[in-house]
Amino acid sequence: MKLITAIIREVQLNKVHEELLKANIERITVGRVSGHGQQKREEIYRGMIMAPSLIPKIKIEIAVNDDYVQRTVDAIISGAGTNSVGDGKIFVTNLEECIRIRTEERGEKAI
Amino acid sequence: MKLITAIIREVQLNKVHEELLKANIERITVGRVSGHGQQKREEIYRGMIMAPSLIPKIKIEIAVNDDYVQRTVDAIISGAGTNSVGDGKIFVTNLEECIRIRTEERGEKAI
Amino acid sequence: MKLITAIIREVQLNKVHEELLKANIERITVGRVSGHGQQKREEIYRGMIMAPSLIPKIKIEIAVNDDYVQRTVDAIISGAGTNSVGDGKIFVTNLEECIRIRTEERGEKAI
Amino acid sequence: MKVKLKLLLSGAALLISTGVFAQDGIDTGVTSWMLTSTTLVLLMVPGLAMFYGGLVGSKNVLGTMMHSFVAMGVMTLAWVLFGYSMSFGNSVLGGWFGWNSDYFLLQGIDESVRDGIPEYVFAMFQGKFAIITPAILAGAIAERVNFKGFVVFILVWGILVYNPLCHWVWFGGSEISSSGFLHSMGAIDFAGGTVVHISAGVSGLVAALYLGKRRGYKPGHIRPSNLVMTMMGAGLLWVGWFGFNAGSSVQSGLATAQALTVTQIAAAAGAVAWMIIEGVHQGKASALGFASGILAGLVAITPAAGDVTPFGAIVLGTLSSFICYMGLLIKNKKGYDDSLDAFGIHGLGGIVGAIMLVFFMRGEHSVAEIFSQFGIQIFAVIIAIVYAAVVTLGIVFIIEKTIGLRASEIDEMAGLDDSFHGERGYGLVNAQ
Amino acid sequence: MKVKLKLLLSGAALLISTGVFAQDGIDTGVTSWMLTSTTLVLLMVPGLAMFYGGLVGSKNVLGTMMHSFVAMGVMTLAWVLFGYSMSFGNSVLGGWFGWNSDYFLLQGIDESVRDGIPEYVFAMFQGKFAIITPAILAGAIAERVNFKGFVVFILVWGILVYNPLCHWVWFGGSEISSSGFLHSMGAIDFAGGTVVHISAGVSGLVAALYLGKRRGYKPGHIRPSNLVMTMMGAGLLWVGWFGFNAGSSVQSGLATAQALTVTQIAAAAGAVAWMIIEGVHQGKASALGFASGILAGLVAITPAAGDVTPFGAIVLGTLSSFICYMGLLIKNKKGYDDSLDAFGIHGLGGIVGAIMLVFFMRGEHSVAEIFSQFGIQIFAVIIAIVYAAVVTLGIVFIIEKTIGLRASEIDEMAGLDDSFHGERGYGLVNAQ
Amino acid sequence: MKVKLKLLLSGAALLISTGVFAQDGIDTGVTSWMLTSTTLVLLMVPGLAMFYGGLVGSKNVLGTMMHSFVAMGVMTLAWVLFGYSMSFGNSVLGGWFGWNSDYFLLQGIDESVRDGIPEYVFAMFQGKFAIITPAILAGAIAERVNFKGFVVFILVWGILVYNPLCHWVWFGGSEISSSGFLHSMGAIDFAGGTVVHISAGVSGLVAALYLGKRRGYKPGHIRPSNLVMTMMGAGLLWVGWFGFNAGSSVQSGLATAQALTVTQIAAAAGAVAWMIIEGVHQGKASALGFASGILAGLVAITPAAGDVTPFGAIVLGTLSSFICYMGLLIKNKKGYDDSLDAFGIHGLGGIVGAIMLVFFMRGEHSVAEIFSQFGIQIFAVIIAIVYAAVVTLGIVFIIEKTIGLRASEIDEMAGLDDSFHGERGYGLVNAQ
Ligand SMILES: Nc1ncnc2c1ncn2[C@@H]1O[C@H](COP(=O)(O)OP(=O)(O)O)[C@@H](O)[C@H]1O
Ligand SMILES: Nc1ncnc2c1ncn2[C@@H]1O[C@H](COP(=O)(O)OP(=O)(O)O)[C@@H](O)[C@H]1O
Ligand SMILES: Nc1ncnc2c1ncn2[C@@H]1O[C@H](COP(=O)(O)OP(=O)(O)O)[C@@H](O)[C@H]1O
Repeated sequence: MKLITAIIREVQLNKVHEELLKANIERITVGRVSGHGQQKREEIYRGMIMAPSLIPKIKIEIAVNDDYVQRTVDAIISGAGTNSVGDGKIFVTNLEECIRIRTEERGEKAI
Repeated sequence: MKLITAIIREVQLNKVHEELLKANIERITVGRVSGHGQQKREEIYRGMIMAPSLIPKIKIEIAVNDDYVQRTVDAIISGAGTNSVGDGKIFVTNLEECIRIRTEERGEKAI
Repeated sequence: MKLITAIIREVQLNKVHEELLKANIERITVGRVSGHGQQKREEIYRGMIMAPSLIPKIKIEIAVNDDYVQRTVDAIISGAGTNSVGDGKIFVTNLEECIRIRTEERGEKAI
Repeated sequence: MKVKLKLLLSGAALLISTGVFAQDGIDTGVTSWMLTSTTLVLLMVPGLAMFYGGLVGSKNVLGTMMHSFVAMGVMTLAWVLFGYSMSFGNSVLGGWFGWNSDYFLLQGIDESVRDGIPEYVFAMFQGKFAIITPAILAGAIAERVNFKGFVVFILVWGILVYNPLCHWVWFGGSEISSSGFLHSMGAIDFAGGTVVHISAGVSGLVAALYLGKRRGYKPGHIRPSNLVMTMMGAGLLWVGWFGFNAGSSVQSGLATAQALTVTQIAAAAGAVAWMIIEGVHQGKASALGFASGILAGLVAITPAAGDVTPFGAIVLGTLSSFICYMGLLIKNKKGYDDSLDAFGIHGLGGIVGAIMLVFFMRGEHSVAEIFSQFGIQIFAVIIAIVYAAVVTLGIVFIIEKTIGLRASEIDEMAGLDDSFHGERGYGLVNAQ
Repeated sequence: MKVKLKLLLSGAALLISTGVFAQDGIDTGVTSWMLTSTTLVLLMVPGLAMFYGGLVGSKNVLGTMMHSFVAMGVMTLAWVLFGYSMSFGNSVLGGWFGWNSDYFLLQGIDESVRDGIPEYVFAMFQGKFAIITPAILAGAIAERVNFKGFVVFILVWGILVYNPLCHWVWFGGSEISSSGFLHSMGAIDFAGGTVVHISAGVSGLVAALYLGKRRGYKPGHIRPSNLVMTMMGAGLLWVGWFGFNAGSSVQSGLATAQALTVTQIAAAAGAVAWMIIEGVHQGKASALGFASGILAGLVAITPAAGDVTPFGAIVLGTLSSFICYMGLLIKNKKGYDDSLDAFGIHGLGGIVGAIMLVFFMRGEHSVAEIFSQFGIQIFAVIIAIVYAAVVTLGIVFIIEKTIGLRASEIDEMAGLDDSFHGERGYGLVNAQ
Repeated sequence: MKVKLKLLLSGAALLISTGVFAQDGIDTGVTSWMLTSTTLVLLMVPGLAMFYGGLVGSKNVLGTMMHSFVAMGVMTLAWVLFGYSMSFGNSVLGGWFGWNSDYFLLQGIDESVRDGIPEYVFAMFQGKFAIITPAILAGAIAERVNFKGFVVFILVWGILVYNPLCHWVWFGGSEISSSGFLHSMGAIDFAGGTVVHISAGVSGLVAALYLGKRRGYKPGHIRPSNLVMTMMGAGLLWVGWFGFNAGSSVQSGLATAQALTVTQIAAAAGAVAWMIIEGVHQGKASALGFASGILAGLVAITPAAGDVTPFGAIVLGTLSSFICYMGLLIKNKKGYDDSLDAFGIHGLGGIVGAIMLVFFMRGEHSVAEIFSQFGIQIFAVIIAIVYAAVVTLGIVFIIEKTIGLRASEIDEMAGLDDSFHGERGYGLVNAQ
């Protein structure tokens, strides 16, 4: 099992969510973060353009079975990609155990 | 060492926290997230029941030594379980290193 | 590749960020969390000192290549350390894959 | 009484609280209350910004608030330049609107006094209505309009829809021929049922239908970002509405007190009714429902505040909440996207109030009198609906084809705040 | 002067600013200020909703605000139906409360004028006090009551506690036998020390004790979710209090000015005193402490605003903050759960003001006169405390056993917003 | 007319709306409006707290709001103790300030009446100006001052800067020798261009320069934590400003109406101008820009509200936004840290209004008259700038060396809320 973490633009969340649902990946967890990368984002503050050092982003976490990794990654990329700096990253880590609290099921069937 | 991540209902946070303290697990990190799973949650918007696609959840992260994993998981389950859809998940990943910033201690004693 | 997660004091964020930039670590993701550890923080509520059970903290996540781990950890420690209880922790986990959404580059060059 | 015509047929004695006028003809007490009322109506604009701003997503909150704020800017200037003249000048062009070149930049009224108050106060009080009407309208098309297009839209809408309607209903000149025709007919609209609420609601609906739904809109998937602010806004609206209605008496006496009293009662009745309806229907009474009921009650009493009794206020408030509630259920069935229910609350509530008020008028009225007035009210409502709908459709069409009114998909997804204002409402939710 | 009895024994000249009355007996200036005051007191209700709403956890914010808002709905209707009659009708049932069938639905006062203003304005002004009192009370039992039970509770409480107290203290009829008995005795309560603050504070405390603590309550573990909103609310309360106190003069003259002046001063003195006390005691002066001091000062001056001098206002404000601060320390020792300190601020502050005002009255008074009045004040305070406590206990008991007033454990844990209203206050903190 | 001197040279007829005075000399209508105005100016203080509080980082929000709130506390007490006396007593010490021992604790004016209103009302109205001026100033040094030092600072600043300036400009005694010297010269400052805005802006700038930048300040790296609250605050400021300006007529008549009208127009013109300038310059019109334009317009019209026509209001509002916008660009070049642009908006806008008003005065004036008045205005502005700058520098220097005014680096990093108040503004953003 893998834990896939994606940092995406706020505005792409809806689209990524739609793509994931299309790919039958229904369970996700989403949070607000701020990020610093190559992207420069501009806001206006009393007539002055300013570039905040941290840009609001969305972090999505999805636990998947191994055979789902590729299609999850593909769905995220197709939903989050805009071909411009700031699209974000996907990180994959190993998930050793997964437990559904309600049933105490473990492992792949608990995903 | 393991990193235990639990996604639970907002309302169970107090109870999970209490259970963890009972089990002598004192150090935790908590954040707000929103999740999409099997659960449908209903809110009322001007006389209409609506089901938001993302439901507010709490994410708890706990770094533990290996011999604590089971009791941590048990404490979370007993605090977070309500036997109804939406109770959430626990994810366990491997933690390669842990450092206490204040003392620069590393490894198991830094947990 | 490793994923470095640090839980630090809110007020040290600026300084940690500065230290990381000094060490040429430019890409980070930051979020708000609350933590419970050894630290007791005091607030005043209508004339009474009270200690909230969860203290606001900042969580920083940085994906790095293996040869950057040490300098990242050092930068965080030098930025976040105040030598008093509550400075926080650094967790290191293994990162199996990293993908840049924009370019679909993978692995070390995508970090 | 805001140039309101008392029910012509009725024998009701006209109660005027004649304060004592000084040599210059100014009654300081009435002036004081009218200054206060003007201030209170202005307070409704930020109140509305908060009410609406809390209902939208957090990426659109500033853009939505700006729809109200920008109206305070541009509509004030437009009012001073020509709006007051078009509304309260003698009829021109066969009565389409009014004109009085003295009113350009308010030049001719620097020292004039009318009804015991400086005319400036009257002009400013009325000007606030010209501000809030397009601000209400904006709720129907929230979260999907281009800021520049919106500014042009309200400017043109004010000229072509608001000013004429205001003239027809509220302007009573020295002669019938120079007065507004609905006013001359005896249509009752104390504080703006047709002029403000119906015109805003209907125009909003037309614009919403023409522009189409928000991207990805499905009934039942909206999540207000800050209902707490919406409640604050509802509170300020209630407070400000005392200026709106009681100020429309242009007195500080019995008629004022009557208007204030029924305003309070109708708001309460509307809120309690909505709470009960929702409680029975859904098992829970939501805060937003309560606030919607407040508005439904306030809107319905607006045209009626000078004429109905407390009992009538209770019935109108209750009825309005009931009808608005039904309306929202239908909207959700039909699936059109009146984002914040500008039509659902202001349009419907205004219609309920403007028509049903005839059955609760103070004093004795024969059945014939009541039904005669009933006919007049229905006529006035239909005129307002048809005129607002047709002209708005024309304006929206032209602006959409030229400057563009509907936000582009990318701008809509990114949110109005970022796309049109380069800002973020709640920096606080992100780190730092 | 809100039917306030001037200190009977004193020889103080009664200052009345007699504006000029028109034929119909209406003074437009006084009417203007009373309309404004009515509006300002209404503003206090959303102000209180914000003040309280910021102090609770984010899962209870809408539910807590609704405690204030729902009072605007149900108490208005109750007031119009029978509250005004019970409060300001001639005494019946041996003086337990008043009754005047003319006041049912305010039918008989559509055109009546009293004290230079339309009686409607007086009735509406007073009605706002009947709204805010249970809204204040709600603070004592915040975060743990069932919404339906709460609505029934305030309705019954208004009938059985507020209306009688209001009648006793403020109603002066044409004959002694038909007047309120505390009023006839000469008890001073300018704008509601006993009627509003003591009754709300004591009743709240009784309800809080009966219902028990919030789940998991430990002194020192509360975390207000939005102190920023609490500060906004404190600001609006201060603003609205000018209507509350200066409006209670039912004038627009010297007495009004005096009331406004001491209100401003007492609020400032209370705030500064709390800041200093907390600064010395804790090393830091909190914003919430400052806001609490504002309230403590305002509450204490409420009964006294018509009678004390600026110097008296400084002393009363300071003293009130001191006593309230002590009270909170004791509460935290004892561990009972008056959630938002309705008793701690309103109850204690009201007692301080009502009793201590006798030492700072304007004009010359012999020691005998002062102590005689002192006795009357203590008597009135005791009556208010005992009556409010006993009757509230009965009401709470019965409602808890029937409909249920305390929220179930599951509902409390899930939060009032979700359990009773099906909503979330701050959607903005979650993604989207 | 707030002791305002009409342009001496002009032949303009003095328009006074003489309400009818009762025996005691009180005009209830004027009193009503002045009570209302006093309330409205008080509303500006929480409005300002919200405006400023939304612009700072979330760790400083309560501390920033407290800068406004604490002024309501300490400045009120200071005003009652000696401020009113220093401002509106007869000149002493060669005219440095005034003194009248009757005004100590307002003891001598308990029943006095002036200009048709109880003197208490005048004193309280004026007192609100003494509160809001240091609260405006605080914006220049936001996010970096020690709370205790700040409290002492505003207290001393009020005594040494505000009270004398207020005396010079607004006090007209029975004799020239006892009057304020700028007042005697005929300087026009209707509602506080020099006394309030220039003095606050300039003093703020001096303090900001002396105390240095916020830690890590770079132009372009600020992120307001809650622009939504800033917009609410801007709305309340606009509303309250009607009291500020129209109240400064100390009437309820023509002059009042004129002031209210130009206030509304200048605010709108300023806002629209800023929106256009920013739209052209940056491609987007920000909400904060719009709000800044509102303020720029309001500030500029403040000294002029009694004298200019609607056309003048449009020009002054537009000009003010233009100059303030330029000023901010220069500030960002220079890199000094006037945190929330107290100087950039209030200082510059006040100067624009105070000087340029001479070209838009109502009535006929010869070129000679206009330039004579122009000279007087420039002189008054220079006096205000130099006096405020020099004395403020002295005060800041002494307080910084003794109690400390600049927050320590640790306190600044931790945030004012935690360091000085032991609190957190938005508990809601963290779990629970
Ligand atoms: N190595 C990293 N570690 C942690 N977060 C990262 C890393 N690289 C990118 N991010 C996150 O992804 C976001 C987008 O990255 P950015 O460099 O701006 O775009 P792109 O990946 O298209 O070049 C950043 O704001 C940051 O939140
Ligand atoms: N595979 C997953 N990956 C990420 N988050 C998940 C996953 N499965 C569940 N979650 C999180 O857990 C929450 C509860 O899951 P849900 O399916 O509703 O309940 P249950 O686990 O009881 O069936 C979701 O809202 C989501 O935040
Ligand atoms: N084992 C852990 N698991 C998860 N979070 C932890 C753990 N230990 C510490 N933390 C986080 O680090 C923060 C600081 O820890 P604390 O014990 O107060 O300080 P210190 O590490 O200096 O002793 C905590 O508030 C918590 O958020």
